[in-house]
Amino acid sequence: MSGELLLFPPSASTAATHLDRLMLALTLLMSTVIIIVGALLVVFCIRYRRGARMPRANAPSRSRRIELIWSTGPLLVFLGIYAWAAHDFLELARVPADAMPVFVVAKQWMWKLEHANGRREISELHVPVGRPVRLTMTSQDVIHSFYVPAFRIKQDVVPGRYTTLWFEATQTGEYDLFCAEYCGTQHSLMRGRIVVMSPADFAAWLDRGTQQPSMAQRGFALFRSYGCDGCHGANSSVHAPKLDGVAGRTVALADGRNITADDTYLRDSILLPARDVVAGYAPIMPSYAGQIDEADLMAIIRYLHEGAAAQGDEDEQRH
Amino acid sequence: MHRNTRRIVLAWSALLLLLAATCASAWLPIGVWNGVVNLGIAALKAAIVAAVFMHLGASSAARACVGVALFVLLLIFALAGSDYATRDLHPAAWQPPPTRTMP
Amino acid sequence: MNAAAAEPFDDVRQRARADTFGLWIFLMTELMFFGPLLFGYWFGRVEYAHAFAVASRHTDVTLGTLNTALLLSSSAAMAAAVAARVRRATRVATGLLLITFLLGCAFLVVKGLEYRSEWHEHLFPGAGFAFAGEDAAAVRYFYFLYFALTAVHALHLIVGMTLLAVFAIALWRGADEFGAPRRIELAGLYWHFVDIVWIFLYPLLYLLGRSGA
Amino acid sequence: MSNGTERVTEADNYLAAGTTLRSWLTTHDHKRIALLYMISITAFFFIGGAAAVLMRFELATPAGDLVSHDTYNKLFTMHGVIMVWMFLIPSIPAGLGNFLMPMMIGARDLAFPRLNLLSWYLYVGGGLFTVVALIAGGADTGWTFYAPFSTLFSNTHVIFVLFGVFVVGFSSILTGINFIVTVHMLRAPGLTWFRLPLFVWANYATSIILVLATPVLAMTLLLLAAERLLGVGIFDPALGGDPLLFQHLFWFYSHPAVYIMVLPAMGVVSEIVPCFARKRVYGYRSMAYAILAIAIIGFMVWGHHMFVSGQSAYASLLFSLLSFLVAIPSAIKVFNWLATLKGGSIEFAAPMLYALGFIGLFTLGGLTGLILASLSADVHLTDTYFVVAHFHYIMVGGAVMAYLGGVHFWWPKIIGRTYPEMWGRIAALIAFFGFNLTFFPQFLLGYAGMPRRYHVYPERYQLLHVLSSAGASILAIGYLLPLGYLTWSLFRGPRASSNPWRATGLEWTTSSPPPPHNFAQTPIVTEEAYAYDSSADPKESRA
Repeated sequence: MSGELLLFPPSASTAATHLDRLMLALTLLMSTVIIIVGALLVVFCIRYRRGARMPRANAPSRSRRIELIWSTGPLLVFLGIYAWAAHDFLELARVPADAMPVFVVAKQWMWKLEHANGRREISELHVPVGRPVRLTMTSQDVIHSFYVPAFRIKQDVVPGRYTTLWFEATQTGEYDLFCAEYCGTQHSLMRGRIVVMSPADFAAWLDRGTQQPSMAQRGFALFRSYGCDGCHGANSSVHAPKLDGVAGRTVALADGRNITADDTYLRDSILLPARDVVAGYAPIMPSYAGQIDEADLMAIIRYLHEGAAAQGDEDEQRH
Repeated sequence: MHRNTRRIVLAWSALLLLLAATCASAWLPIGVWNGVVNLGIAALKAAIVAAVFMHLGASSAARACVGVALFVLLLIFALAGSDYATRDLHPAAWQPPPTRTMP
Repeated sequence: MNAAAAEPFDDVRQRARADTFGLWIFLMTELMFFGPLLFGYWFGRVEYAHAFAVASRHTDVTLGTLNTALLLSSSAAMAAAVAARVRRATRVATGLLLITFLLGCAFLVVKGLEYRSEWHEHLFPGAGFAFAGEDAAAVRYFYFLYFALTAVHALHLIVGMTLLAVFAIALWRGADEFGAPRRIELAGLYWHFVDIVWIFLYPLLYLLGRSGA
Repeated sequence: MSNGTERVTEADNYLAAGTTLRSWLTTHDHKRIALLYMISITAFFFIGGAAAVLMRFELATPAGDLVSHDTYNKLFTMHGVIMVWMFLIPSIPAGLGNFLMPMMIGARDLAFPRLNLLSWYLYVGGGLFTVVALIAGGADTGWTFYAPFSTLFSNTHVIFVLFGVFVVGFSSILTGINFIVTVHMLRAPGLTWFRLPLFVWANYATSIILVLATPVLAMTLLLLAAERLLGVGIFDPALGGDPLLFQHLFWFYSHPAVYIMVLPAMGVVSEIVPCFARKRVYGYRSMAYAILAIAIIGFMVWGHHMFVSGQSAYASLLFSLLSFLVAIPSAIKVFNWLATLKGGSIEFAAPMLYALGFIGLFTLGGLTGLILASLSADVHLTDTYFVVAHFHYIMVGGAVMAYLGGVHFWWPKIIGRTYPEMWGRIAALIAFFGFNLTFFPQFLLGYAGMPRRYHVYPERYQLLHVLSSAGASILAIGYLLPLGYLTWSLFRGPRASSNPWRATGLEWTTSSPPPPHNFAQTPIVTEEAYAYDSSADPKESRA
């Protein structure tokens, strides 16, 4: 990005067009109010300065009608702004179903991103234009914040849970990625780039990456290397819940509750197996807390989502 | 027995009775109602202590004080509670990074 | 013109009402001071309902109930002491202050016993925390709150007890001015507040999950 | 009300009532304690200001060439902690408030004089402890101390800074208790609630916030220190806690804290504007109710600091709506100040310039606050320089302007000497211009996406940063000038009469500087506050 004076960041996502419309309206509204208040201030100061011959006899010191108007008036305007902004915000909160998943792990002062097919990037993200992208993010140490000014989106990345963020790029090009939540010494260097490409270029780029197994396949490899298949494998003798197709299924727990096995529950069960034990099984699973890296954890969970398909399939798995 | 002392002894015995009641009620398998009963009795005991021992009834300024403080205290539970009640993602277990940098 | 405090109040009765009102405001700041801990407890109870029930079954309910009885009785004794002092029955008031002080000591002794047994069971949430049952992290969260709430309460109790001791000794030595009725009343208000805090801590920390629900 | 203009003899004047250091350090006189506060507040202001100037010089260039990353992080933490807790919160309540509250209600002193002295010692002790910790090693967590960075990953003196702020918090609590009891119990005969000056209303509402919000901060900082020292706590995700729990508890204090900073400033402006417009304040009763409404609704809006922090969408909707509601009373106050000007006979003395500056800048600050309260706009603008500009417009444009206006307005009463009027007006204009040049470019920076707390930034933001840094040096001059001529006025300023501005209010009915017990005999109040009459043409010139 050249260094010219930049007043308005590029508007390169669906969210950006909505936000710019709201900001234009808000800026106009606020500047009219500040101009009116400023003008009244100046006019009153000049007309009613000491020594100016003006009628000052019975200036009223209260009037219920005027005071009612200038309190209910702003209230109605505020509710209008609130509704408009809340509508846009809820759109940001609802992730479209067909969004392309990208997994983000924030670490002190860098971003580690991984595409579904296993392609990994450090502090750079290549995305196709015109397609919604869903980021599932977690942090390995402190709170960071994934902020792309050009897309007008920002979401804190909190350790200990997944936070999601989605955007749909509308313009190809390179845009800045900032960390917006203070995260330590080199917080201001935790920056990156979002490269928006045409779908064809993106598909080519996705393949040209170094040939490595898809994320699910890597997850299956880890599933074996950590000994999970020793108990959860198809032909294991140990009495442990079978995991094929478990992702998204409702699971009955030992204490009577039944919950849907979303990413968080799967991650919980790996790190804290004794918390939500499945009905009919003893809490004998060892905890893997502190041994599996966040990115590997996501790979295993990805494998649990794609299940058998990833086991046999050797060739490139394109998403 | 001085009139005042009689009120204090009466209040004292009521407090001990309520203590026995709340303790006994804890073992009744009434599920979530246990919490409600326990806190209800605790509130009743607190009211007795405040009214009889602290003469809260006497000064309206003190009552206003307690009212405002309880209202503001409940604000934490109500509004921050609304966040936790409607937050969809449960906090996933967080594992410290393999190399933990303690200061 | 020395630096003596300019007495802003005209009469002593107004001075007493101001002190009482000021102390009530201070008690409300103490109430807000416990706020974050109570909200941490509420958060834990909602997020880890099952683990909280399991953990609280490990607290010693008999000692807890005994402590509550001790503190309620000390509150009654304090109220009687204040009434006696207002009636100018100084001997009786000193005695009752002493009884309140001793009941406070008993509370601390029982609390100490509890802490010691929990320490041996490795329930202190420091590095040495070991809990056999399931979901140790949430149980450890409960025990942090248990120790934090009871420790902050015990601290306030100790402050109250020193106040009582000072007034009891002053009255014993006949310093009627120092041990004026309105000061004893203020100490009483503070003591009753510490008792009310325990009245709420008792069910939260000891009675939760007793019924195995 | 006697309008004594006789010169004050040396004997009955609180300044001359004891000249030894011991008489100052063990005084129970609310006026002397107020002076002790104002001296220490000014010292902390210039330490925090120095940190700000250093940061602005660093930010003039995109590269981090003046100070290292670490030092920059420690600078903005120091600037934040000192300005918030050592200057903004105590400045008007403990500085001007301590001096004026008893006098405005016709009392001899605050309800608990000894408690007042204790609160000053807690303030100076905690403050010095914090400043030494910040300079001797500093903390790099920002004044917000977010977990888990402040508990697990920062290896700086976080514990010492937490302890210092913890102690200063108790000083605020004691001042709050003192003010509430004083206003309830020590009002002069005839002084009903709706005859109180609005400055008293503002400090009364501020004391309610001080008393209810500060203890929550005290416990939250205690929990943070416990988690950092003992590894136990409710914020560490590994121990089952939640980092957002800290943010909820911290902002539950810190948003009411910004109303602690701005409400007294509104009180000062509500005193200055009627006096220099020679006109009764417009809608006195709605102004008083607006002050109380801000204090109460102020407790319900803290979630707007956490819209993107992972808070649930529904809670964000609720907090955004409440944040819009809290803006209504502020809007009412601005309209009432404007209406007070209409039909007045306005004199542009230095305090009035500061007050007019406050009205303009506070309005712009409030409006940008509305933009930040709008949910989708906040997603883009939070944690950027837009937020930095917003809260500086309210804090520096509002609270500091009003504080300086108040110092100039009551200077003759406090010191008994007048300040050079021409220099006062020049300083006010320089500060107004320097302020706008410093912080208006930051709105543009924020919208362009420049994040907060960045030591190095992309080149395209440099021009706006250079403008801002230039403005900062002008603002620094604008603040150094008053230090100069007010100190001169301390020793060689002409003696002031008891009511140089011909203002109403009980504090102006006694001599300047007032006697140790304020009033020969307790005044009787018979009429409304602000009994000005703009149509009566002023005959005699000001003394």
